[in-house]
Amino acid sequence: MDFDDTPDQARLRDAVRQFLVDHDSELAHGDGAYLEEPGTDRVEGLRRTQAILFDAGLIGLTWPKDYGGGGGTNAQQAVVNEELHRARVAGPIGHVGLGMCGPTVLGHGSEDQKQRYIRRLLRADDLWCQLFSEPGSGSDLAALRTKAVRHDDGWHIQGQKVWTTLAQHSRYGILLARTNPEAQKHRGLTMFVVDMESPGVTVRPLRQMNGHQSFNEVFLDDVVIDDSERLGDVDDGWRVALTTLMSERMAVGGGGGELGVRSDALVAHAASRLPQLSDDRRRLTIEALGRVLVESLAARYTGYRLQTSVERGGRPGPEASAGKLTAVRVAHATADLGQRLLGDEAVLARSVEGDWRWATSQASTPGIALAGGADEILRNILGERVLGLPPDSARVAPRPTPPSESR
Amino acid sequence: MDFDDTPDQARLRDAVRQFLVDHDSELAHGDGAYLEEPGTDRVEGLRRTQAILFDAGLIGLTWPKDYGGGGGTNAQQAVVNEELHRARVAGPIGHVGLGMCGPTVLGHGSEDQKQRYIRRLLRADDLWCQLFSEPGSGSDLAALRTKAVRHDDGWHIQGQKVWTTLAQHSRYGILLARTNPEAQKHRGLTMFVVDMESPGVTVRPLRQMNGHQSFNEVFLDDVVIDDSERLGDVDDGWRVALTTLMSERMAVGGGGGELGVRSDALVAHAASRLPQLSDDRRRLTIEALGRVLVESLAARYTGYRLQTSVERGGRPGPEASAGKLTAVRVAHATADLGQRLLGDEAVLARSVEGDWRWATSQASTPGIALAGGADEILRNILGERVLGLPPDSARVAPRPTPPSESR
Amino acid sequence: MNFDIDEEQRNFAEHARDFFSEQAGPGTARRLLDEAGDPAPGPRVLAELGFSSLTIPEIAGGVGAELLNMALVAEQAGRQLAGPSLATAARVAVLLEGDEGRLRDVSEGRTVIAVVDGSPAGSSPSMDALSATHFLALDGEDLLLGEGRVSPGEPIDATRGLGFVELTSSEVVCRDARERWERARQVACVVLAAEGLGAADRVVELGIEHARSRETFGRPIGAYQAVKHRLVDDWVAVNQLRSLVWWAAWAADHAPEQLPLAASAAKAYCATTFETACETLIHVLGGIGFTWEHDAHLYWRRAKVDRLLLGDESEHLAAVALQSISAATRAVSGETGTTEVVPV
Amino acid sequence: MNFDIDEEQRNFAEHARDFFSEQAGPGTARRLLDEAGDPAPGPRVLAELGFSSLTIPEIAGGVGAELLNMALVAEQAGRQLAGPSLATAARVAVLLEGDEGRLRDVSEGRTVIAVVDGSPAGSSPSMDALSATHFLALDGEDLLLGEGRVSPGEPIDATRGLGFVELTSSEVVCRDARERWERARQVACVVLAAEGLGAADRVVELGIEHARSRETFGRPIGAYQAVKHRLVDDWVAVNQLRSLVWWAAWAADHAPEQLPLAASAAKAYCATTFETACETLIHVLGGIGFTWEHDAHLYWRRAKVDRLLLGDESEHLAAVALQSISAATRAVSGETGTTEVVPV
Repeated sequence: MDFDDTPDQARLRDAVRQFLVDHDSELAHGDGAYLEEPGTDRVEGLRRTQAILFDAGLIGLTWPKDYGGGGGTNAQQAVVNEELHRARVAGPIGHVGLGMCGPTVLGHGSEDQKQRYIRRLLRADDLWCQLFSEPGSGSDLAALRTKAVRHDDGWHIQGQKVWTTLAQHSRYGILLARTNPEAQKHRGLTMFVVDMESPGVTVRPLRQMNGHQSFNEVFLDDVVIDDSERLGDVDDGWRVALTTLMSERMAVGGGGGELGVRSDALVAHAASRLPQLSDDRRRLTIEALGRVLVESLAARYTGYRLQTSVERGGRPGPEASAGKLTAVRVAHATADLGQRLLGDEAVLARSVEGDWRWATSQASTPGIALAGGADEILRNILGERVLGLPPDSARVAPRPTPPSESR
Repeated sequence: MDFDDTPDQARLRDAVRQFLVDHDSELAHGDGAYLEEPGTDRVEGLRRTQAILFDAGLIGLTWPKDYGGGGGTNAQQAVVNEELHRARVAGPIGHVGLGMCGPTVLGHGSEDQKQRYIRRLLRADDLWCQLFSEPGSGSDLAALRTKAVRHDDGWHIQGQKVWTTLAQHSRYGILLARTNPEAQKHRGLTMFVVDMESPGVTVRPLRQMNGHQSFNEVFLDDVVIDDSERLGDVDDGWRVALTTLMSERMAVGGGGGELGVRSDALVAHAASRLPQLSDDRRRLTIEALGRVLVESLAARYTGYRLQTSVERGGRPGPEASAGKLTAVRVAHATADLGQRLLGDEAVLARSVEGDWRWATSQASTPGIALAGGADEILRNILGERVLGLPPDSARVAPRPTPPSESR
Repeated sequence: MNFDIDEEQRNFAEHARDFFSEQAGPGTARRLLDEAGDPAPGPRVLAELGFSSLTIPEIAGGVGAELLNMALVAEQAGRQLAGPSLATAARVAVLLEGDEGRLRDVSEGRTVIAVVDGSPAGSSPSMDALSATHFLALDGEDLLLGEGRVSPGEPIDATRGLGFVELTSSEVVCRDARERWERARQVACVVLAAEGLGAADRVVELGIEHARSRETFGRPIGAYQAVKHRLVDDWVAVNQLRSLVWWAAWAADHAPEQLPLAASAAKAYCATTFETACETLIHVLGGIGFTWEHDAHLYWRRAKVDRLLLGDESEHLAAVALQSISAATRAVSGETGTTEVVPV
Repeated sequence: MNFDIDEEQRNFAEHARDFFSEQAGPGTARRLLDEAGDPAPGPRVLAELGFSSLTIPEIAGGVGAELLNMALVAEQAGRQLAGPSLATAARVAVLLEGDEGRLRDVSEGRTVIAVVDGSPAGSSPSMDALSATHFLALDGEDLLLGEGRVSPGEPIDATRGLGFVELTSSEVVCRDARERWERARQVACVVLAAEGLGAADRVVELGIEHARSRETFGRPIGAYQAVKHRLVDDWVAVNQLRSLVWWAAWAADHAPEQLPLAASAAKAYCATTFETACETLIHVLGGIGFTWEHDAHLYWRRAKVDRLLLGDESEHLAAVALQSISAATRAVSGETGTTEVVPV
């Protein structure tokens, strides 16, 4: 066990830290993941930030050199991430591409696709989105109904997706569609890369309860995709999607990363507010703060253990889902405590001093909670795959019990 | 809406209060339901207490006069109960008879059975138990396997019951047994009164985690029951059992009664302990105390509403199950807070001053939680019967999903 | 004991229910987040119909009803996120007790009064300030009435009309008003809890409807225990909240010595019950529950704000604990004779 | 960063696991509730095998291992409700640091030392007091060692050897010992949390086994979300507790400035995790889980006691909060230069 830097890592850390100091004014900053001030649009600034970091070799450090990555180790990326965190650099705008689409293309795409897409994805030259959920299939993803039918000129896509993060800014998306309606539901799906500028693609942003418009409806009306943009084999899309979902699991909370407002921002906020509280309130607040921090530490160090295991060549298994359960709970508690610390002004969306972070985070947490699977889905995965408990739906036929007679 | 006594009720209250003052030294007292000091056997004292109260007309007030009851109103019984509570009189030892067996005999027994049993049951001359649960059927009561086979000399019973409260002190029990193994599981059951002194009945007390022995295993080895001791029709025992379960629901928490240590005992305990705590601890304790009391009040006043509706001729429906969910949670929180208030001595089962109530209640709550249905069963009942949500087990055939492929 | 509302009260609540479903609704709450304006049905309409003067004596132009009736109306108002809050109306009625002239102005809708929390020279965010013409405030022990300058904050729930108030003119309408001020606040807590009750009840109803119809993995989601049991817990809590609200409202008129305990119990229990119900609803709805167009977040916004107004859960939990202890101590020392003040 | 134990540590833990499953177990915990005696495997055996002297330097007859190794053994001891607690051993090793003679007596089993919490003239219930021959206590700033009179209390968990201690003879073994005393307590917290980790892990395992096999309504109960999800939450918590325990144990040797935070985090998180896991187990087991003969209540008893020993959850939550705030404040004022003390 060793948390210290190797000499190489220490050199890297120094270099990164210096770079971030030198370029501080060019970079976007923030107090947490997916945390944007209501009514502002930082997309361009965030793209620029990602490009600067990529050009400096701080994004895609572990990705293959052939496609623009750094060919480095997870340990190096971890050092870089720590420094980005310390410098309060905003999370990458291209998080869907980095966390889900990129790994899927790398894992299942052709050499040509990798050459064309990965480098621009890393640099946020192209943003990517993930066209999975549909109005009728959220948790039960494999029940999706968007159809892909093969014609001479390629696959014709017809259907509708929803809750598609970043779709309105994305150049590409990975699209899961049904290619064989006769097959058992997991067996008739195929994955594609879709150009979001293709004819027939309509993106309609959805306004969310936090006022943001990061989710979209995407209508696909006879969109044509060349067969060369298929990812993986025909009707083998579920296996491809599992790569995406596994990566998503690691990206959203799995590696110990925080969702919502950062805990160090909460500590700083508490430090400034506590002296103004009555003795009674101070004591109650300290207990609440301790509780958030302990759970946050528990998730963080568990993420470190997972990182170590991934670094050793392990793949993030279903147990990575655990991190998200905790991270969402911590994000919720952090926002709640931060807001309550505003005292009388906690009934407003922005304090007199202009602090909007906690109210926004409160209204954003339910959306974060959906990404990568609702709590129930994650608990089922853990219960069935890790703990070995029997499946939830009665795959074992139950003895029939008429409702009127059950106890 | 009116919480005040009518003139008649006020007279009754005065009379009861005076009686309880006059007879205080003859009665057993206690700080809560099912809360007995370990190692002491107060059964005889408790039986005497119940007999004294019965003789004074304070037990069975609402039961039919023909069988020894008072023929009075629920409102009168409520006044009496309030005064018994105020005077810290211990709950009746015959609570299983009063709460479950008696109403079942009244509802389904023959005139002869009612004449023979009810008065002695009310007076605790006979204690009663409820022979329902079996090692293989707890929540799924209707899956029970104890058999009753009809012969010339009566029904021959073969089987085993478990978790039978009071069995070792009981003269009679109501017994649910399978009379038709071919029928659908709820349709082949019959209810009987069994004399616990019959040949073939063996009672083996189980030691519980709280050190008490109030639960028992009961072995029934070719026990013969005369057909005249049947309650209700052959194979109609499930309907009879529903009377018992409904009554149990009302008896255990449904009417707003407390389980575990009484909240007024907690308040008194807190009042004496708070001044010794540091400021920090005092504030945390006050919040915890407030939380217990609010939930306790919520359950109590909901019980009052239920009592009003029962008094108007309504029957306690499935919503009475809600009271138990809350009452168990309150009992748990009460015991926990009471114990923590002991400070350094909270790691012991008895404080230096001899206070054993909280530790005992902590170790008793899991048992109380089982009576009348585990939380999941109660929530299913409420969800399906009151909220109209679909049944839990997949009575609707699910689309099959191979476990290895589900998300 | 008869712990139920009577037939007349039931009919009255039914009428209120019809009125508020026609005249108010979450749609207004949504619109007010984008554009300024009064909540629906607004102060004039509430005055015209006599809802805001329910607890003002007939002699002062009011209805002269008990607080329980006000609570029944407030429950229905809460279901539709109506505003201004009847809690403000009930609070004003207590604060101006005996002042027939001013109460008549209120009853007849000539003045719309809000109550200023915090200092009259620069208040905390105060309910219904945005639609008020006059303000009541406590200055030391004096009750002031006057006009004021109101600056709105950026709202979480725009139907609460929260604003920072600075009194620009005032006169003393009552001296030694502390006890009355406290009682008015307790009464307001009861009515606010009644509004929360109605809102939470509606929220649970929406969740149940969705859980019955929405399917996943071939079954309605309400068949899954994780969904079913959360909805059940919320339903149980709402049902229990109703008991506390009714008790507290009854106590205000018939057992004033129980009011402080009952009001705090209702307000504290409402804070968690309403907020939890909203979080369950949004969770159970999945993606659709996170959209601006769904009503879920409007109830959620109300819950996030109401839980803090007129004292948060911690304040009221402490009040319940300390009042219970002090009643127990008085009972032991024999101060209260044979009647317990606090039924704990 | 490499946040995992190595092969050697894994083997070592495996051996400890075998040893404790043979030499200890819940049966002893049950028996001790009815008759007085030492917990298994008892102080002599732990000394003989070097488990209690793991963190004592070799020069003083100990093993000279890191606290992480002690935590790995403690986890296995916890699984079997072994006693006396290795937390006491680790605490003694810190308190007697540098005192080779006395440490050698401990290493070689000649003396069995417990640590007295509270006043040496009449202590709070102190761990492992019943099997000790000598006692360490803090008197003002002085560290005392001596013999004592022990009165046992009525135990909830009889394996903790809790007793009230009154020192009958003593000598000062260290002056200005406050800092050392605090550090020893933090180290003990880590080891106690490690024991809780092992116990909780076993408890979740028992729950899973039962949920897989016990059927109701025609399905294993583990198929029902109400059961499955509770077990999952407990499993997640145990897994996260392991991370905190390992971090804290590592910090004790390699990043002492992080020890106070890490120790408190581990202890606080353990309190709830272990207790909740036990309550889930008893609940999931139904009637059988309420019986004296089932092991569930023995783990539950341990959890009810351990959560309060060496500071309860509130104490450690406050420590985490206040240390984090003070580190943040120091960081802002630039006191710590480039290295943050507290990784929050």
